[in-house]
Amino acid sequence: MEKKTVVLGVIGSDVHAVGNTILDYSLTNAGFNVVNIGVLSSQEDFINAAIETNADAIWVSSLYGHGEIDCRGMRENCEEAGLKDILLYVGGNIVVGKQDWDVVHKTFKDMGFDRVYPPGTSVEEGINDMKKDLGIA
Amino acid sequence: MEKKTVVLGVIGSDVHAVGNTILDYSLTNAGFNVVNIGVLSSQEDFINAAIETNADAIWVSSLYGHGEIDCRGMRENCEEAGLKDILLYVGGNIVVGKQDWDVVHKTFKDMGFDRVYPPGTSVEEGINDMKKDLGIA
Amino acid sequence: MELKNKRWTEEEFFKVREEVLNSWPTGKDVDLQEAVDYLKKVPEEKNFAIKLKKAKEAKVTLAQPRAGVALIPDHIELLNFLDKEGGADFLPSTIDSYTRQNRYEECEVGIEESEKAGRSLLNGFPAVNHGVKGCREVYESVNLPVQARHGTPDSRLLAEIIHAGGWTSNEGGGISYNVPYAKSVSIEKSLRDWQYCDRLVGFYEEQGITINREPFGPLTGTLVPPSMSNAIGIIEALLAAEQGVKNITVGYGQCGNLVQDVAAVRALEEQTEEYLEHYGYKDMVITTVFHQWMGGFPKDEAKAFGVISLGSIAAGLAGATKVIVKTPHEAVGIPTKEANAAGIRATKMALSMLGGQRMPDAKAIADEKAIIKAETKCILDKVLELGMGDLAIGTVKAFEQGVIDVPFAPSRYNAGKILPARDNVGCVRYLMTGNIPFSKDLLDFNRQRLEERGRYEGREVGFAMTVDDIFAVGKGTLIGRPEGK
Amino acid sequence: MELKNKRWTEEEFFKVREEVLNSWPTGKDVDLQEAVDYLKKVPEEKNFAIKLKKAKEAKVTLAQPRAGVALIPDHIELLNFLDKEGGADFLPSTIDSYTRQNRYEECEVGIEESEKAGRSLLNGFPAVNHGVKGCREVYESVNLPVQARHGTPDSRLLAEIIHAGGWTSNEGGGISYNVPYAKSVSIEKSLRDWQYCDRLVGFYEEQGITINREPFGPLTGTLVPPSMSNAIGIIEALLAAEQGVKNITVGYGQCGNLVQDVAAVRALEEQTEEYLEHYGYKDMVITTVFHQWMGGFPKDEAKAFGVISLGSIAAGLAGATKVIVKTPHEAVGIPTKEANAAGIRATKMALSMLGGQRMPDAKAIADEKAIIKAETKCILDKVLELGMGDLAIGTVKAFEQGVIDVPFAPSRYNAGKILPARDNVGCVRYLMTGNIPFSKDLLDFNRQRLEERGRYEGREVGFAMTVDDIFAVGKGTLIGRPEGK
Ligand code: B12
Ligand code: B12
Repeated sequence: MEKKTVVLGVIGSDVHAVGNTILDYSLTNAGFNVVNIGVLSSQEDFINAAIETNADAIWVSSLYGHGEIDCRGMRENCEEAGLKDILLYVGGNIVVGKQDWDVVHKTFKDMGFDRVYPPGTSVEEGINDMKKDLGIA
Repeated sequence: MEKKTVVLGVIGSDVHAVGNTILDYSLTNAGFNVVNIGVLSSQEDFINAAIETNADAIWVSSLYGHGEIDCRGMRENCEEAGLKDILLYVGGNIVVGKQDWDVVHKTFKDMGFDRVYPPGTSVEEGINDMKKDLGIA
Repeated sequence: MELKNKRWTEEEFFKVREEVLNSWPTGKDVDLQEAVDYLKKVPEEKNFAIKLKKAKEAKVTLAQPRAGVALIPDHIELLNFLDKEGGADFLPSTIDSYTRQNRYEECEVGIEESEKAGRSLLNGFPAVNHGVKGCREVYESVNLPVQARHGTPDSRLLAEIIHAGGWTSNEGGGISYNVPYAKSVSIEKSLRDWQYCDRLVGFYEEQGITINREPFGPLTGTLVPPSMSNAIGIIEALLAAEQGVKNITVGYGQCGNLVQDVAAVRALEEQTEEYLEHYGYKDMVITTVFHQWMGGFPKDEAKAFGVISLGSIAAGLAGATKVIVKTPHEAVGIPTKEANAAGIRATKMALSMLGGQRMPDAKAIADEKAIIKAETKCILDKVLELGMGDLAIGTVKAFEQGVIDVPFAPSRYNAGKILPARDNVGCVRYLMTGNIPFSKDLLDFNRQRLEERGRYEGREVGFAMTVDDIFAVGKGTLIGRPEGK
Repeated sequence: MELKNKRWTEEEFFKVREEVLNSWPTGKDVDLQEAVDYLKKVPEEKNFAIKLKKAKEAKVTLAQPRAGVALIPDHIELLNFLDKEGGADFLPSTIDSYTRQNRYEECEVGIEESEKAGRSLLNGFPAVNHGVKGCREVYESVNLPVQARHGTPDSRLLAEIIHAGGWTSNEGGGISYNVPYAKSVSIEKSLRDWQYCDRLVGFYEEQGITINREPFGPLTGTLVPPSMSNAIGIIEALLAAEQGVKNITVGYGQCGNLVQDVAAVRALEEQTEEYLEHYGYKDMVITTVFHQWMGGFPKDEAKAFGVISLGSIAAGLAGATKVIVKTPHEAVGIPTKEANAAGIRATKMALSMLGGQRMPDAKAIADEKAIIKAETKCILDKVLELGMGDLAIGTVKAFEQGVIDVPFAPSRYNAGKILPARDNVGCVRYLMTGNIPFSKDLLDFNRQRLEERGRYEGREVGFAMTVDDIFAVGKGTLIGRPEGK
């Protein structure tokens, strides 16, 4: 079976690099082709990388609290750029502060993210979900 | 002016002696005649001491959590023994656990205590109240 | 029967035993032979004594909460919560205050009222009233070793019931569960009653069942100078060993100065082992327990967490085998199970982040340890002299003469002549020395240290310091300074 | 203008300054002479630099939270809450992440949206957008000294605005606010931009106004070996001193092993003073700041309190002048003001119960301090060699060659060749040594320590250890051991 490709990065003015390093390491170990665009990445950076590498999924990390602003319109922008139905995941500390998770989850679902993860999610959980969603579980 | 007399003690099977030592010291310093019956004192002990010394007030301490059981009927027992309208104060950690103070306060008021104090009340507060209640403020 | 530090004969023991078991209906259900069989089936990981021994070997510090409620199902739920949600290593069963005074009728009332009210009106688990069956139900429903923690001058029936109930540790001792917990029980009586409890454990040891005993180190929890509590702990360990106890955990209540705390725990462990060895007690397993701050707590829960964590760290740095955990509700009332579990989690986090580190060797620690050992030795020497070699008799006389003297104790058998206060760095020292048999050097040392504080604070050394120190931690500092200092 | 470690001339400074002030409309409101007059009226107790100096003299450890929200009134409320309900000794104003990247347009959006939403959508206070007037409003509405805390590679406009706004301290530096906080800003540029910030402070010093500067010690907050962060702190202190800064607080992020933490803070303070002295900088006031654990936190609040308290105690025992406080919400998100205040209260309780105690002198501390100093010296010697005596030039080259190398830094100007891991007692050591210019002895020492751990855990020394260590504290332990170890 062909390796699936995941674009990985940290969105917005966010510089939290540690989780990104770990995700890269773990996704690679799990057999994915990882395109890591690193920290301080714009929606455009994600989308361009996904187009260039014909990616199957985009993993957006947002740690620093501005996730809500930074992720807005990402699904629409993907569609516009021709990335039809690409898997969009988001995780980290995606909003400012300790908020009701159900509300946060819904907000990001409504934005068009396929999976939305709370703080401290283990990498394995995301990987298992993605295997399911890509039909390779 | 004549010295007012306070009977002081810790009710029930309660052995917490430190607060009692401090109350004795502070009430004495504040000019009261203190009759300290100490820890492990029954309602009877309090009442007998009050009768013998013709006391103006009784300060009941309860720290260990059984205050609700130990104090029950104390007002009636005072009245029966002829201690009409003696000032009855209670303080310490008078119920089991961290409970809603309004409810606790009401319970002890309903039992006939004139003043009911929450954990960590300063001695000064009790003394000031008593001076007021005895009209010597 | 005359009090002596001598192992009871079978005859003596069984004669008293009959009386004990007849003192309340549930006593009749204790069948010693059946209990031995039952206890033989306790697996190693649920035996308190064995788990402590292993912890000592592995050089880890384990955590134990305090907890107890009136009714069996609630008590079981509480204990399992503290295991699962708190991560407790040992389970307690804190016994209610009526049981501690042997007022079992009042326990019945408490149990009934608790059933009616749907919440515990007792401040602990009335183990005697629940009997062997109730205690076994508790033991069988949990996954960790269980200990009775109380404050009972006459704990003979309680000891019979809990051990037969599968609880493999009992806290207390003839001094430590009398003087802080009773007003009018003679030392002679409580020593004798605790010889009974120890003899019972000795009996089990002879049947191949090891049970832990733990003298209550903190006493009144209020500014007890380390040498005083250490001397008492060593006496209780020696008395227990004489009755055949093999597995003993000596205890210490945090005073607050880290150097003093570490030195005190080390002195306690070393001197206990030295004295046991000197008196020829063999195959003893001595462990230590460190009690997080036992005096008045701050009401604020965040501050309480600070106090709890500092205590955990002191315990870890001292290398104590076990730490007894306080909760963020301490100043207010018996904690909810959630608050209790939170206290354990904060404790275990601090300990595991400390990762087994000990306080590095330092001259300051060695010096303080030398002082504590010297003071302790003065007390013990005098006790033995008074008893003309007999420790039990000596202890009774030592109390009469104020040679042993516990500050703020309610007991009328305690002289109450000594007063403690903190020195300028927060170590607890002897302010009024009463009849403490210290060498002149040691008396001078204590005085000098307090005078240093007096100079710094610009006031006389005296009782006002003690009063300020009593309130200090509750108000957020270690030392009770006058305002502006 | 060429980068050199040399005090900027007036001409150089004012030329750049014009450009800086024109980069965003609020820049125009900064009037340097008026600002000097304004700052002259700051009372001593609201001057950051003076309060730090006094704390050092009094040998106390003061506490400072992090906090910042988008809107002025909310920010003021927050700060006053942390003062009154938390007991903070210093106030922060954490700057939002758009400002840090000089993206002031996005800040405008964030401010507007926050106004609409009724809650802060920015992760900090956008000081540039609020301008001198906004900053003064904050300063005038609080009772404590205020500092800007951020992570801005180019903080020139921010520095102009906050100092003119009455804030008497600025955190950051050309390395410490670049490498952990940026991807593509060259070291050369950030060093130069921070020379500007330092020169500005130097200018104020010349007018008789003392302002504190604080290099950001923890860097990426993730297993940074002490000698690496100490070397960077010392470089930034020297660069600042050259520009005329007099009051500097060098910082360190808790690694977790108490001996290493205490040794690191002491080494940092001593070596900073030694180097400043050696290069002839006079009348310097050097203080230290200890950051409570900067890596991933446990989600559970009780455990977080354990981590917070351990950090406070380490800070106190090390004798740091200031401690930066985490909160029980750390793992989840920016804390509520209540959670923030709770973190401060736990911190201050632990500190005040420690009562000014220091870690007693011990060989273990001295040994670790010697190692840290030797490693630090190797790095600094090489930096100076590369710069042929010029520290700024040397620093740029040192990054190019991986002589200075910060683990997990996002910057592409950072070699990223070194990897840290904990040794068997939890000290952070160099696992992959990249191009670090250590003597063979020091390289061997690091290797041996890690191999000791490898043997204990029965696995190869390698990146798996680093990964496990990154998760360890979040999961409740210091060292990331394989299961069952
Ligand atoms: C020290 C202590 C002990 C020592 C007591 C030594 C002794 N003989 O004195 C020891 C270790 C022996 C002990 C034992 C027990 N304790 Co205790 N103990 C404490 C502790 C930590 C401090 C008490 C103290 O000395 N405070 C300092 C003095 C100066 O303050 P104070 O006692 O509160 O008194 C002041 C005020 O309350 C007020 N006040 C008191 N009475 C009155 C009356 C009036 C009219 C007024 C105006 C004011 C007033 O003024 C006093 C002087 O300032 C408290 C918790 C806390 N406060 O932090 C628990 C606490 C009181 N203990 C408690 C319990 C449950 C016990 C035990 C049952 C169980 C156990 N833990 O082993 C046993 C009880 C034994 C018995 N039969 O009574 C609980 C009570 C729970 C509840 N009410 O829900 C507490 C609250 C701890 C807890 N949260 O669980 N304890
Ligand atoms: C280390 C750290 C820093 C370091 C970062 C160094 C670096 N360059 O990497 C420094 C000190 C520089 C820093 C700076 C800041 N930080 Co910071 N930081 C942290 C901290 C303590 C740990 C982060 C970390 O490394 N964790 C370890 C890694 C392995 O875990 P992780 O990052 O969470 O990633 C894992 C999971 O989240 C998950 N995951 C992540 N993304 C995704 C995506 C998918 C699809 C899936 C399935 C899973 C997944 O898998 C990852 C690997 O296991 C966290 C709090 C915490 N977690 O305890 C705060 C935290 C993230 N920081 C925070 C903030 C606010 C900041 C600052 C704005 C302010 C400040 N404190 O100075 C700046 C931001 C600068 C910027 N422009 O981004 C906030 C964010 C608040 C919020 N969201 O409400 C936090 C939560 C702290 C807090 N409670 O206030 N920080």
